[in-house]
Amino acid sequence: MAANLFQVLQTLLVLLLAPLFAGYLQNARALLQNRRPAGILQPYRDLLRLFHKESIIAEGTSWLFRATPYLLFAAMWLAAGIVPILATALPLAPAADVIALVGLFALARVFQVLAAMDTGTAFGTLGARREMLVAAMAEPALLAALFTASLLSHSTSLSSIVDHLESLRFALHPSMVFAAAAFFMVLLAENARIPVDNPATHLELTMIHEAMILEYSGRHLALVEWAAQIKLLLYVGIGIALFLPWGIAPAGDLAALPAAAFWLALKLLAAGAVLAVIETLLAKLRLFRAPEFMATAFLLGVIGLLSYFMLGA
Amino acid sequence: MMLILLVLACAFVGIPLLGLWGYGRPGGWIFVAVNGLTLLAILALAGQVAMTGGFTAGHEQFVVDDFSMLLVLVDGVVGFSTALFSRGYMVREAAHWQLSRGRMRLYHVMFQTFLFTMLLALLTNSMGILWVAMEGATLATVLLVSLFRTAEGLEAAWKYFILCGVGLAMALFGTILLYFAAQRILGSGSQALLWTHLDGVRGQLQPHVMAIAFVFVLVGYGTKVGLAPLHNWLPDAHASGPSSVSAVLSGLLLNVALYAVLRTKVLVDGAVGPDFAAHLLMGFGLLSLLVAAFSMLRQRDVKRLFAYSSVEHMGLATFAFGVGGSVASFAGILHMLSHSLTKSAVFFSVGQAVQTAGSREIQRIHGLLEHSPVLGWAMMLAILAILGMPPSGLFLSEFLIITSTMHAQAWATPLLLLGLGVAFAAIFPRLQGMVFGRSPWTHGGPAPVAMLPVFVQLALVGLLGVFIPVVLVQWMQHAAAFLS
Amino acid sequence: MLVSAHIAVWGTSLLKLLAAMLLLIGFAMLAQRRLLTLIHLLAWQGFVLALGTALVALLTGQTELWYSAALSLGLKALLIPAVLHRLLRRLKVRGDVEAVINIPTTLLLGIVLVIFAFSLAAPISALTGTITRGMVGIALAAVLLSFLMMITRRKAISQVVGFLAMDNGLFFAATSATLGMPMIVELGVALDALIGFVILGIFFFQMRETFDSMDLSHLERIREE
Amino acid sequence: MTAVLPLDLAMAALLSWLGLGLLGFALGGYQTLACRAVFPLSTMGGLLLAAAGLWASTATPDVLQISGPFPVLPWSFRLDPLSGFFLILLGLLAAAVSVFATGYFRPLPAAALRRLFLQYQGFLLGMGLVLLADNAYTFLVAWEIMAIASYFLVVTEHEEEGSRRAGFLYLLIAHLGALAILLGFAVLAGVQILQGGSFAAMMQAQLSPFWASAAFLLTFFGFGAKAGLLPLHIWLPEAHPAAPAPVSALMSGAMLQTAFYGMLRVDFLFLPQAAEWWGPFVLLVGLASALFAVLFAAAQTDMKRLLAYSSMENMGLIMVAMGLALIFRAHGLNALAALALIAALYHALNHAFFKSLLFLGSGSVLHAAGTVAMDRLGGLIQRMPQTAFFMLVGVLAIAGLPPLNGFVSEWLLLQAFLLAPALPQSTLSAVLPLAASGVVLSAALAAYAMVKFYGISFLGQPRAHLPVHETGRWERSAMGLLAMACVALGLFPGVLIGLLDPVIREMVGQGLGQQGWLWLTPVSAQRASYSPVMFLFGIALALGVAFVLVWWRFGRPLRRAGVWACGFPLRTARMQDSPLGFVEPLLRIFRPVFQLRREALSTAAPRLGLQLGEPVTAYLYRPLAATAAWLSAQMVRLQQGRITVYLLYSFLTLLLLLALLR
Repeated sequence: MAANLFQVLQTLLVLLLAPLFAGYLQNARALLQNRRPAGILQPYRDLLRLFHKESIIAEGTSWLFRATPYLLFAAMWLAAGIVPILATALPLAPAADVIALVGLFALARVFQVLAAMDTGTAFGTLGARREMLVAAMAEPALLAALFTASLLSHSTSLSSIVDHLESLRFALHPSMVFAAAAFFMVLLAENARIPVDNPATHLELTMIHEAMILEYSGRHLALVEWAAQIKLLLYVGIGIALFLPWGIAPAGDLAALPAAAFWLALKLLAAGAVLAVIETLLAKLRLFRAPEFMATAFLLGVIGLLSYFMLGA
Repeated sequence: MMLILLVLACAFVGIPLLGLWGYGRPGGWIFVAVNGLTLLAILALAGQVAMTGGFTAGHEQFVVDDFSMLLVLVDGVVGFSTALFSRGYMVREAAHWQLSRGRMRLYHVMFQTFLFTMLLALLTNSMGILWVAMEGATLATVLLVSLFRTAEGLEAAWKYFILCGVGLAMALFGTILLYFAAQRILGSGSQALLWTHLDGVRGQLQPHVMAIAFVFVLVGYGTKVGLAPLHNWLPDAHASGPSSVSAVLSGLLLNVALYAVLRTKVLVDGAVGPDFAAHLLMGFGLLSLLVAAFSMLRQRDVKRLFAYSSVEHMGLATFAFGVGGSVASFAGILHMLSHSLTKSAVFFSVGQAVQTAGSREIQRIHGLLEHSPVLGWAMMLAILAILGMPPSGLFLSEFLIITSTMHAQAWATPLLLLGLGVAFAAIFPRLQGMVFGRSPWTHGGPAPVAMLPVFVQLALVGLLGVFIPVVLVQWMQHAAAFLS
Repeated sequence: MLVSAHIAVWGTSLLKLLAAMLLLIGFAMLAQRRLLTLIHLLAWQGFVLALGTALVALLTGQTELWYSAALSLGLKALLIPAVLHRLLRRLKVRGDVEAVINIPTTLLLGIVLVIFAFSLAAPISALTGTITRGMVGIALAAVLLSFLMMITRRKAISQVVGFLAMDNGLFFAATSATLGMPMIVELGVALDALIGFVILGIFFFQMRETFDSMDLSHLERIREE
Repeated sequence: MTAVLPLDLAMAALLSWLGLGLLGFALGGYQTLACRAVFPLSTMGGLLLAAAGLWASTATPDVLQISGPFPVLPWSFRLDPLSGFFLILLGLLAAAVSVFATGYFRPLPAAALRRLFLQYQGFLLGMGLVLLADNAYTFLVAWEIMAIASYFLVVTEHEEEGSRRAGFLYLLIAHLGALAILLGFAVLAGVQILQGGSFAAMMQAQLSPFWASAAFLLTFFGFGAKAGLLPLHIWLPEAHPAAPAPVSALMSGAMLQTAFYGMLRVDFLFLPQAAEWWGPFVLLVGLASALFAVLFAAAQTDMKRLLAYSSMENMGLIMVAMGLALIFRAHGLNALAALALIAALYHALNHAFFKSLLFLGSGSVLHAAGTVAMDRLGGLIQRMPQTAFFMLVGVLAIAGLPPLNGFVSEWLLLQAFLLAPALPQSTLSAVLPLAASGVVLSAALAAYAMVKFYGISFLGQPRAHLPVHETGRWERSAMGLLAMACVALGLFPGVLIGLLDPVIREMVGQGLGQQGWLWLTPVSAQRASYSPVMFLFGIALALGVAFVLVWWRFGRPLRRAGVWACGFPLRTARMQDSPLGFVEPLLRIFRPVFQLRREALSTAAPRLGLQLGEPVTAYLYRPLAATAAWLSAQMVRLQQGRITVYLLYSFLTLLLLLALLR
């Protein structure tokens, strides 16, 4: 019973927390670039505004175009119910392990890309092919990173990974260090952050994610944006679960909840800070450098794997 | 006992008959009738052999056993169907080349003589008469090759005459040596050349003499089998004669020549021991296979193409007999039978195709399927069969040959595969070019009935691959047993 | 019938002499440049052959060898050379036989061949009777010599001559080495030789009317390229 | 004959196919009647066959022998769970494809139709016999029948030079493969081959390591030629597109799998004492094929060629799984081998369904639009919505996305990879996860390729003005069935794995245990778990809730308007990516692999086009052909026309042989 409560709690929490995290990120960047921040709640306002606006369907598009925003949102929402952000061993967790989660994200991506191609514009296809390229390059790196963790803990289900890693606390795993680095790079790429993509640009030379959603407006755009924010939070959550899992409550244990919430907040703040710093320091890469970026990530992941086998940790 | 003589008689009386009326319409029909009767006689003979086993006749001058019976049977079938085919075919050829009545008569007489000598060679008991028959066959076919009196035909015939003449001279020398060795045991006189007697004493024949004799016989008859590097006459002769002649050259002559070699091989094995002959046969077989396969790869002339393919298949059969053992020999015999049935069918269809296109250039033949489906399919199926596609008997024989080679002479298998693969790569695209595509010709193709022999023979070949009649199996097994 | 010992000795040595002559004529043919003489030599070879056969018949007393002696006298010594001679005149084939290789080399090769043949036949002649000792070797040598001649000559007729010389060698082997093949075989062989010869005749005229020359170079058209 | 056995059922089905071929040949004159009569009936035959296979997985194997060419060489057949599984595959596929064919082939002219009936049914028959054959001779005859029938189907449009070339290439490689298989059988069966080489005897074969490896290599080469593995694949992208769509569907879906069946039967079952290096070898070949193929699939501009390359990629993945199984078994880890095998078999089945679905779909496109050249297509989803929907299912499935079937097999494969540390040999277990990420790469690229496939041809604006219409009822229902199969296989993996259990037991002696219908936990619940049903349910629920909420709170009517496209005024179809343009980044990154050539497409409207080259052809086959040509040129010198030279040959031969005697 309590487990189900946790389930509902986390699903809603992630849903509602995502814009906040995005806002925090924007603010941190603004401060670092000494601009006046727009306030941490800005993303909520944007979403609300978009929801109220009328949404326009581009001519010559099919049902795919209209269905996609809802599907993206739904996919992310489902993921939010599975990743152990607040608590492990959620009732829904066994439905999908790490690999299935990656599959879920891939599903969302493919629909977004198809929707982009459905508009039949130069931008749509441009964004689509860039997105597919980045994804194709990123996925092996991501899997390599995940494999390191799951080999270490003899499991691919996030909950048991977390449990295992928690059990051996503060043991230093060289392999996990590499894996963490690889995962972080993938995170940047998959969530359209600098240096691979720039969330705040509209120049066709640089944009990837933006190019795909150009034709969306109103509530559709809102859903897409929201889904993106959830995705970012989920990735950060997965990262936390894999590499600093300490403090995540086992589902149903109400006593552990406050501590878990506290730890989560702390970790998110830290992660956001790191992201912001990175995005301020680094510049956007040329598009054809992106594969090299991914290759580096893959290489790190591989080194992680090898060091796991060589050093047995 | 009389049946052997009856068979020979049937074939023989054809010669004077055709000499009298061997031209125009009646000629063709007489030709058919004679060979039809011969076939009937042969079937009767086969029936008797099936019941009583092999036997000799005419003061032991003639003999039939399981091995020769098989070949005689094929001779009868191919001879008859060739006669059927030749009737309509030669009418058109005669019109095309303006052959005089005399020339047509010559054609029929020589053809019948050839068929007679083939049967004689298979049914005689004396190695000497065997040689005489082979020589006679050569002489008979020389004039058939140069029937059209073209420069090319003349040249081909001349080469055929000289090369095979010399070859047969070698064979004669071998036969003399054989007699020379046999005299020591059987004493002078005709029985010293009788196969049945020689077979009885083969263990006592003087090894060195027998070895030399076999070398001469192999080089001699091998020339007629078309073993590389003695094969050079073969493509020329096949190419320039009428297709009916090419059909019997490939279908009968090569087989009978190989038969002669094998008869001698049995004696030599007895005297010298099995390895000597076996190695020679394997060597020649492989060499022929490879040379023929690679020669086909650049071939432009359709009849030469399939002449080389005959060299290839004869090489394969020879190799099989060289490998020896009951299975390989069985496969070799099966290969001989299937090959002569299939290859003559191929030459029938090729002949029709060449008549249609008015050229032997493969480039000039195309769209047969569209032009006349019956011809197109006849050619397609015949050639697929010759390429060893199931259920052709050649598939079965190649299956057995390759497998038995694999565990008797594993080293040879890569070469076999190379040869077969290259041969396939050489023939198949040409087949596609000839059969597929658009047809440039408007005039009607051959009547379906003209293609009947092809389909009948293909059906027989298919039977050999799917279910061989029990009698034949027994014969082949006995033959294989005594060949190894 | 039995013959007395000294005749046998004389006869045997005479037979050896004839065999030697056969071989000698073979060499002469190899060395010969002019067609006409070539044909004469062929005739001589036939004559020697017939003589040898008769001698063997006398020594062994096999009656059918007399027939084959007569046969080879008629065919090989008289008929065939005569016909060839007429052909030569009818077809107006003139001049020399141009050889592929020059004569001395050919002769050298011939000698090598003879030695080879003897060494090959040595074990055989060891186990033959007194009369036919060594005949196999000589016959083999003769056959190989005429083979060599066929290879080295360019004119159709000279090849035919070589072919017939080879036939002679075979006959010699048949008669003197094996004391005669069975009659039926002999007859068959002779018949084939005759038919073959007739066909040759036909050929020559066909060649004449198509190429109006007897040179083999006209018969080297068909080839793969 | 006491009671009816599965084998009898299967034989009946095959015979019915044979009869239907003849019937079709007879009825060919009346196209509509013939199609409506024969194809649905052969669907029945297919279902019957599938039923037999299903039955066989529970029944004990039974044998049937018919007297063959000669007494010791019978035609013999046997039906065991392994054959049973592939019979199910073949039967179901044949059933669906025949439904499609009913509508698809109707427009053919009578003569062509007659021939087609014979060849189509003969092709099905051949495949069925291959799966049932129980001795070398029967197997090879069936194998060649299959090859010839499919060859004739490939050259249906034999007027085109291209399809003739494809046919030749196909049959040549198939023939060489068959010869290699024959040799392999000869090695396996030893003396016993002379009795036709019964498989039962091969099971008992005791071979020295050398000969075992020889047999393995020979058969792997032979079957690999049919499966289109790396160096031998060149026929595949030629032949599959050349054949009519239903045939390409059968070739990709079923015929390639007969090759896999052969490998399982021979290289896995007959050679239990595997050498250490076999597994890694197979895995490597598979992975190389998969990566190579997926790159080329992405680069294709013709729908069917793209699908053909993707078939090669999937065969590669199956080989990877099989290699993994071999590795595990070589180290005695049979449970893990079982997992890998299940992944392989599962993927085989999946591939059969989604690939045939996609081929049928492109066939419909060909009929509807008259072309499958992607640079003339686009926006088909508007004109043929139902086809487009089914194709979408197929595309998602083949791209390996949950909750469809493609994902399940990939998931199982990755799970198997993650068990590599169990191997005693450390280097191997260290390298395997890298191979796993190779698999992931190829899967991701496959998604790229399939997105291109769908997006370019079905979405966006039409690139050319073509009179497109939705396809016929038969076609659509066939595609619908296949799409449903993909969904079902994706949702209920537990059921199929339970069904595979006897097969796996036959192969490695132990199975995976029964799976629940809801949860898929191949090893243990806390090790890894996946529940497609809950997955789908979760997404559906979230979707519904989100949709309802959004409509309830912010539901305002939608407005259609022209695209914005960053305010660029003009928007033409040419502004969309071309098929090659869409993969431009890949072309740039993997430039050395595709040998790109720029050349002017047309002199009239001068514009540059990219031409892809096939490196294997360029670096392997051209040199081979050149060598053969050179050799034959040398051979032909023998036949140089001068009679004296010919005489010299025989003279020298004679002297040589005599000299040997001395």
